[in-house]
Amino acid sequence: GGGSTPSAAPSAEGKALEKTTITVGALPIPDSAGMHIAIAKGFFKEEGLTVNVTQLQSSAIAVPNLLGGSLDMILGNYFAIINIQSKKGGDFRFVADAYQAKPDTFALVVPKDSKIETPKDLKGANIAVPAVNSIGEMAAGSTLRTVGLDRLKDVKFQQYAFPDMPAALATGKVDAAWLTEPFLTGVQKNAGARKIADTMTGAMADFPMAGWTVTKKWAEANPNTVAAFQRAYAKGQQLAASDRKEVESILPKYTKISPQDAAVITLGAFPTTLSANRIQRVADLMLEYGYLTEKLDVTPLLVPQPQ
Amino acid sequence: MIGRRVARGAIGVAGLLIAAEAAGASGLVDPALLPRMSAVLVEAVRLPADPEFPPDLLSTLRVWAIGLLVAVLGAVPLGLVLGNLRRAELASRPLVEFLRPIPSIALIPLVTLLVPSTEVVKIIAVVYASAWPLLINTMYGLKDVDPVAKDTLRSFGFGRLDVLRRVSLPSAAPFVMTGVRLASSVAFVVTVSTELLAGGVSGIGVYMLRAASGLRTDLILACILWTGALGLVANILLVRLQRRAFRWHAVAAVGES
Amino acid sequence: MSVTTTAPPAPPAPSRPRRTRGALTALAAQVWLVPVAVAVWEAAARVAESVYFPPPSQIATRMYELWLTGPASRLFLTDEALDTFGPSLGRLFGGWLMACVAGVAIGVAVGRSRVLADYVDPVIEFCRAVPPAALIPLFIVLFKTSTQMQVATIVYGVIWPILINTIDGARYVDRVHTDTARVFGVRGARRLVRVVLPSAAPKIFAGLRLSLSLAVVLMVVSELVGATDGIGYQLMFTQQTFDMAAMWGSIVVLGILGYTLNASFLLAEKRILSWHRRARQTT
Amino acid sequence: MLDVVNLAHTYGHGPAAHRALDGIDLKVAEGELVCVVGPSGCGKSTLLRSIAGLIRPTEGHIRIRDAAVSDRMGDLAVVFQDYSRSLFPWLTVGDNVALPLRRRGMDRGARRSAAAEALEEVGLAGAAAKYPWELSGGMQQRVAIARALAYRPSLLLMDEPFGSVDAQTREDLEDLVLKVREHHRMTVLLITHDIDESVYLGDRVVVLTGSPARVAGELPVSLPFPRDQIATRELPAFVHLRAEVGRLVRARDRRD
Amino acid sequence: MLDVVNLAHTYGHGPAAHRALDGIDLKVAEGELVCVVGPSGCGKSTLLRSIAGLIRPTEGHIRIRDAAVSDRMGDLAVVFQDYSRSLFPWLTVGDNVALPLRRRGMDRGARRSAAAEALEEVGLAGAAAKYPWELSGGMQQRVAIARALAYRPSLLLMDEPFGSVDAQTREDLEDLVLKVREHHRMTVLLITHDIDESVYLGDRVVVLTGSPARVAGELPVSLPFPRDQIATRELPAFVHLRAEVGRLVRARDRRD
Ligand SMILES: Nc1ncnc2c1ncn2[C@@H]1O[C@H](COP(=O)(O)OP(=O)(O)OP(=O)(O)O)[C@@H](O)[C@H]1O
Ligand SMILES: Nc1ncnc2c1ncn2[C@@H]1O[C@H](COP(=O)(O)OP(=O)(O)OP(=O)(O)O)[C@@H](O)[C@H]1O
Ligand SMILES: [Mg+2]
Ligand SMILES: [Mg+2]
Repeated sequence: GGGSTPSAAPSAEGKALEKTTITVGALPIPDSAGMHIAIAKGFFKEEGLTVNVTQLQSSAIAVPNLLGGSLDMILGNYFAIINIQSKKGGDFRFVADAYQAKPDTFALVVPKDSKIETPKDLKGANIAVPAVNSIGEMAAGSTLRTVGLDRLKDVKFQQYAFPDMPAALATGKVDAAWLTEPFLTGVQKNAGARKIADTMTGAMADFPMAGWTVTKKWAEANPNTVAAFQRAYAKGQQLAASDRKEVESILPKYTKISPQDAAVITLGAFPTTLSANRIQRVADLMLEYGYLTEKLDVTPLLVPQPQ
Repeated sequence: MIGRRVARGAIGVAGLLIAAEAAGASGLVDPALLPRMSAVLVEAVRLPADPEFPPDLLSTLRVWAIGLLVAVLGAVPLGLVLGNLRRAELASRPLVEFLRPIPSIALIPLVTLLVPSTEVVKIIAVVYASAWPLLINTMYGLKDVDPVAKDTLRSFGFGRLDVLRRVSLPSAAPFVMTGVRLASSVAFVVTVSTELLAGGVSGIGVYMLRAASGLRTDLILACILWTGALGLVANILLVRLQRRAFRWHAVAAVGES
Repeated sequence: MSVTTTAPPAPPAPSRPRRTRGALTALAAQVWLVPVAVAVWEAAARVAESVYFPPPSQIATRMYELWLTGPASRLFLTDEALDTFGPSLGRLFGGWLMACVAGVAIGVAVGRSRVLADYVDPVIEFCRAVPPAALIPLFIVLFKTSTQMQVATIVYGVIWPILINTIDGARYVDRVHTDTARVFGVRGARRLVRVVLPSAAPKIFAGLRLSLSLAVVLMVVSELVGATDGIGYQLMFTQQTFDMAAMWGSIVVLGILGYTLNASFLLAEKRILSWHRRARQTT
Repeated sequence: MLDVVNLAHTYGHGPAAHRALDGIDLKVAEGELVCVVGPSGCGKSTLLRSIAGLIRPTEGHIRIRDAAVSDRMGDLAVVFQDYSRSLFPWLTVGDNVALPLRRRGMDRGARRSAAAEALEEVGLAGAAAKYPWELSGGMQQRVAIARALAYRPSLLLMDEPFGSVDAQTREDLEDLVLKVREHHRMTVLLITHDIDESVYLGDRVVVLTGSPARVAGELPVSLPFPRDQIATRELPAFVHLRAEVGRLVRARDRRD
Repeated sequence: MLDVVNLAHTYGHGPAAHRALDGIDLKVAEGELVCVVGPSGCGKSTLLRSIAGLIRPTEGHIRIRDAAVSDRMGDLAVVFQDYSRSLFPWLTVGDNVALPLRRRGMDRGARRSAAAEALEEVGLAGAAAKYPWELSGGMQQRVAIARALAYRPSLLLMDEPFGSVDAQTREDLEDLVLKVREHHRMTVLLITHDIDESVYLGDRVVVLTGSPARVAGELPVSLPFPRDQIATRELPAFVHLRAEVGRLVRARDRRD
């Protein structure tokens, strides 16, 4: 992990940071906008902290990186982290919330000329999700459940990366795809695909998607760094939450989303606090859907926010 | 002579690109799904101007070069040992053959758990994958050494090691060199694939990840053109090396001139 | 063995039990490293106690549960096993065989024709540096079904060692051999089959052997996208569900598969290349 | 039959170039047996390989039955000096001999029996199922000879074909060549180092000079046929011719 | 010096087994030059390769200076019958000759000049910088001879070493071998098909029978030294010995 200097630059609070340079892993998606704003605006620098961002492709590889020590912190998909936590694959701590679903941020789409009109017609369909056994599967599953279909028996999930889904749809390899921005807008605009359901409603409404995650060991070893991170990050996240223009201008800088697209795509919410109640929803729903085998209390996983 | 070969090669590559363009232009491939080759070429030409790209390119080249070098230094001697000591070869064969089909994709997350550096993980993946062609080709090369040549040196009282160094190795060298050329492209493929899978700070694959985030298939394909071009250049250099070092092989055994 | 002190002199040819013992020793010489490696792994895994690296015993148990608790009539294979291995093997062999045929055919053509080589060499060198994984977007568009796409991925991934080794082998045929074929008017297909291919065979076989285990790798890669079954799918699925023992089980299956394929391949090679082995033997 | 006009060949280019043949003129009539002698390294094999169409001469031209060498091919057979490398190690001895016979339109059985017969003639009756590398040097050389004879070419080119066999076998093979040539009206060009052999076998002996090879002289051999290993060699004409060829060979610088 | 006792060798196993040598007894004294003749394929090369320690005899044993063959090695040199394959194509002619001299502990310069000298002696003064495949067959054979002579072994084994060179060169090489043996007190075992040559060169001629090889007879050659190509061959003793060897050879079945 990043070049740490235990010899203590003082933070704004005056307490010495255990680590002044941290390496975080994130996916090139809107979820990490708050972090990038905070970096761009120098909020971390003000705390005496340097944050380097490493590009990641999936949560599947993020966790080994975190556990192995290549990364100090990752943008953790709640579903994935809680899954691994419950199976004792690691002991994680969330230090800040990053992204939360809003209506129309994750939807099921079908090709233009598809016979599928409503989620009911999905019986027997192949559905593309970015990963099997993931939040995408659960979200699509919840939509299916509202129309009386079972995600295990009535449909088949296939793994496709988001950018490959439009082609998979157009060539008929899948009947429907669970897509997010900017692909959602793209596929509707370019290929005339139809949205048949917004999956982030009902039980999934305002669902927490991702948060900044460290290991328990790391959190305990670096309390001051964590606090400094949280303070600086909160400022960036605040901007992302309150001013869409900030997000629109930062997105093209760390992804290849064009400014034009950034202006029109549907964005989720950028929660400014880390709330146990909200995150607990993830664990509870995972239990309900059978992704977890026993109840998991998330409260111990949260690192309290500094005052 | 050289000029004609370059011209023919250029025609070959141009043919490939034109075919790709024609596939797009004729509607055989839906341009909404895959950008036209002409558009991709334009992006490929523009890529070096993107300030993010050159560092990515260099990073990929570094991982490739280090990985290939380590693989050559490790696998060729190992191949020499296994090709010479039948017992060692037999004993290690189950293990080697068990390991060979395991994809780096499965191993990368596990290695990542143990190694706290993405760069080193990539290099390990490259070494792991590109060692096999070197190992196998070296072993097969040793099997192809003329026994009369070996006997000649033996009869002068040279020991096993000398026979290995002075007859088996030079005689198997063209075979090994083919292995190096194979390993070189495998190393490219694995470097970029690992970047695609595991991400990292920089690399062509990382650039492609970023491009994918914006649905920029044209940029992804432009990156592919660059990888292909790099592989081509690396191979040209290796072939040149091969020609220079093993002139005897080409002249002594080439078919029609 | 106990009483006779006036035993007849040992027969010149090795007796049957001696021969079996010889075979057993030979087998032992081949496999002794395997139990050693497994034991070391077991010990290390038990000491490390990491969920990510379960000990072999645990992996074996999980593999048994998953795949070997079926009816005896099916060699105890479960439905799950058949659904996982069947399609994978089909794609694996399909892809590998296609790559073999195409690789050897194109390789010989390019290796024997300077002009053709001039034209296509750069294209080949260009293409083989492109990762199959990066071409998946292309394959999604080009191929109708997922199976076609997967087979294409395998073919694309494994053809290069065959092609390159065949080109080299076919190009560097001993000049006296080609000259002999020429003056005796051995031409065309006959020259190909009787002179060029045998002469290139040692190299071609090196390529085939490389590509065989590469095909297993590519099978996994191809099943990561758009698949609903197969060993690669199983590997990814268990990774996602964090069933580490089962994931390792898939890896072990890949290893065993690779080993078996390789062993069968070597048997075939031993037959076909016996002239080579014997001609190259120092007495 | 064979018409070599002003033939020259240079290996390589620039300062490393080596001129092997220089203005060779040679005519061989239909059915004639011409022996070529000359010092080691002068260019005999080069001449033979040019005639076989295996290397393109730098100057001059070669015509066989009035056709330029490159467009024809197929009705000639060569016994290479490097006989061991000209046998295919992946084929049995029988298959090595039978391989070219397919061009003669023979079926499998006919090819096999023709090969067996040819092997028998060179004293290798039992060897058909063996591989070339299981044979001794002299046996390999005889396989190469058998292959060329079985092919029944109209032009037979032999490059020191009897160098690796013992004296007795050599005599048998010499007589075999004479017999086959007689029966099948072959034209033969034979390179040898043995002056006796050149006189015993040839209708004519061509002597080449040292490198680059030029024709030093030609000598018609007017000994009666059939020739006999003992009787012919005792003839005064034989002794005289042999001395004559020896003089021609010695007259020239042997080395470049 | 060399002591071969009851040597037998069988190639292969089972029904395809071929017995090449059968109960060979042979003694060669220090400094002696023994020529071995025998029909093609009888087992001469097998004998030579056994003495060189390259193949392990099935029965019997071989001792050189009272040491078993396998533990020693190093003070002998071999000219292989298959000379073209025994030259390394990746080395120049000079390096081919110089390579074994490493075992003599010579430095680079000494190796190079020894190689140049040996090449000069076989008439290849200008060829050191060429590659073996740029040479004619006879020239390659001479390189192999130069390599063996430059090594100055105490035991020199030669397998039909002069088969590919012209008559004049052959005589020169024969005299060269005699000269080198004289100067450096080598022991030489030479296989040849040429009966004249065996008598001209040898202190003793050993005749082998056809396959499997046994010793058919031995003939001491008591011709005076130094020998001369013309004078020696004209001696009545020479003519007699030659006839004698010829009879021994012919007395036996030539082929199996
Ligand atoms: N590698 C081998 N495998 C089987 N048989 C062999 C092998 N090498 C030689 N032989 C057989 O052993 C016999 C003796 O061979 P060897 O080469 O010793 O003969 P030679 O006396 O040197 O004959 P030549 O004068 O023709 O060179 C031959 O009949 C040959 O077929
Ligand atoms: N491939 C080659 N490259 C360069 N020079 C060559 C090549 N082949 C032959 N030569 C040279 O050409 C000359 C003639 O060679 P060639 O083989 O024709 O001789 P030759 O008369 O057959 O000799 P020998 O009786 O020794 O076989 C030799 O001096 C040789 O060095
Ligand atoms: Mg020659
Ligand atoms: Mg021999």
